[in-house]
Amino acid sequence: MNVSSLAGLVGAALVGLGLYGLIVNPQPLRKILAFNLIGSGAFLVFGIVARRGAAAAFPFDPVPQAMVITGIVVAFAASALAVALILRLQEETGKVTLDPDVPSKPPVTGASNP
Amino acid sequence: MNDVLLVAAGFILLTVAAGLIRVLRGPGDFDRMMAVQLLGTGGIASLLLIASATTVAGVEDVALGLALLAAFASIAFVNSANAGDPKSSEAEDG
Amino acid sequence: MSILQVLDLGLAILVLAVAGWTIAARELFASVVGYVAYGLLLSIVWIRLYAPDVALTEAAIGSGVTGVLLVTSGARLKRAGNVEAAEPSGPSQRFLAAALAVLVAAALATVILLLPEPPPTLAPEAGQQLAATGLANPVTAVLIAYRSFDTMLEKIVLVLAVVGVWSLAPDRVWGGAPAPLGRARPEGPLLFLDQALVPLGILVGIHIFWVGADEPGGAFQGGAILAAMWMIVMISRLTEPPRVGARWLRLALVAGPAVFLAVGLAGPGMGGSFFAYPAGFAKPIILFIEAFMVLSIAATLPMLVAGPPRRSPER
Amino acid sequence: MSLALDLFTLAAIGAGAFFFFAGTVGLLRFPDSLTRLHALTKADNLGLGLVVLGLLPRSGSLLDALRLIAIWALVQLPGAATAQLIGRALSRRRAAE
Repeated sequence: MNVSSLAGLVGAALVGLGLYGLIVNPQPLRKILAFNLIGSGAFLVFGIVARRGAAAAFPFDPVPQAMVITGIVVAFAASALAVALILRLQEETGKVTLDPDVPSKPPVTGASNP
Repeated sequence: MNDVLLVAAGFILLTVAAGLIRVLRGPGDFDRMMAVQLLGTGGIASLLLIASATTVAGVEDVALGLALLAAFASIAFVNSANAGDPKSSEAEDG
Repeated sequence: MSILQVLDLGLAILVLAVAGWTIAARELFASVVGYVAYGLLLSIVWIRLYAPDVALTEAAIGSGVTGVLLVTSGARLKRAGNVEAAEPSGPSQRFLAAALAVLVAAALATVILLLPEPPPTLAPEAGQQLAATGLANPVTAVLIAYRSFDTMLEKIVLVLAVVGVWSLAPDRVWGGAPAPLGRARPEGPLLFLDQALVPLGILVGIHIFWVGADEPGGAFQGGAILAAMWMIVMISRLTEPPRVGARWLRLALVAGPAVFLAVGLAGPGMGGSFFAYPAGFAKPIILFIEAFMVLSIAATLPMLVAGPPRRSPER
Repeated sequence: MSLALDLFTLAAIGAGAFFFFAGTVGLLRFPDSLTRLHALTKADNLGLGLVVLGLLPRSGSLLDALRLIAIWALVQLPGAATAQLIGRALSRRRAAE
């Protein structure tokens, strides 16, 4: 087995691990972390496509690599937005889940709108 | 010669990764951080060794960036790690 | 089996083991520590795939800044205290989730093993025009020249993310500053780092942006390093996150995409079509765009980590 | 000449790998956080330093060699500072107990 299919299989396994964590873990920040694992698994798959596309004196195909670079930045932006939403939800309701069975509490801090 | 460098890289990576057992066992946040700091330094060392053996261009700059970012992560961790000291865990203003 | 293959296999097992730990750990902090270690290992994997540009981006943004975002917000959540989360999943739900995960991973693995042979590639096309851009790093050429429209839209996504985060602020603190990143009391060693490490780090960030034209590096990586340096200074409380209403901050945030778009719109006049760079001047124009992108990234990432404004602007 | 340089590279990298090994053993076996910190700082400093020293003869130009040394120096600054911060926090906790 060569390095690119090995890395691709690692990417596939990472997507699986992340998906499991995303579904099972109740803490929202941990869900974001799991989501980032899925992301990096997908990026690795892109990485092997880039490596396999080595041609014309380049040891890699630069197009998928450039897409991974933009992808990493966008994934971070999405994580930051999700974190901000969680903190705001917690501020408003005192809980960090959308599960209706968990009773919501009055705001803990005074920072919310009247 | 290149094979020797790769063996050294693998050995260093394996040892510092064994140190990650501290991340599993803790007990404190600081013990976990130390293991990651060791992994960061060892990772930079093995990166340099692998790059020297397989001739990937420009890896020194990657190592330079890694050194800075590993530092950044440790500083942020010390900042939010739980030292069990009530005075330094800051009261946030809302 | 050669030594390199053993090394690759060991690296793969390590990456998976650390990834498993970030999912399995009980506490958030332990899990995030694992995630940063995972990012470091993944950078080595990227070097093995001959992708040093990606290795640097992954280390900088994928693992470093994301890890800091998560520990910082974890500390904020904890401080607010008494957080109710949903119940942990029961055994049957866990089993179903595991089955689904295995199914998805297996499908993906099959696709990877059945990838077409010979592999499709755009590398020759990218290489052909490389001389016309005056760059030697093909990844930078793809980002700023061939797929420039994508990269510009991606910068706009970053601005939209900042707008989204800021819009979560209550009305009465609009225009104020986000909560500080550090503890109340500055500590000596942190001040030492501000004086010794941060100036060096700024130099390294600019260096990585500058060599990005010809070697691994570029605007994203250099900007992320500058962002990390700014955050170190904020953590040591030598400076505070700026008011979100500050004019200089808003200019810095939009400078990258605005300059990029302006150059693109000037394309029909200079080179013949939208986003065409005039022959002979491509490299200076690309570096000009990238310089503003570095500025925007260095301003955007810390503001995303700092979160929405929390202090009223009068204070 | 090149044989001597190769031997030097081998010796330095071997010594560096030994320090990483020793640091890891210390991190895993020492009884409390402060002694573990002691083990970590030695491995951090000498391990990477010796590996860099061993790679110096293999670097193509003076600039590359300087860059290697800069990497080592750049790791030392935050290494020293975080060790200080961790040590202080640990001793504060010890005093509080």
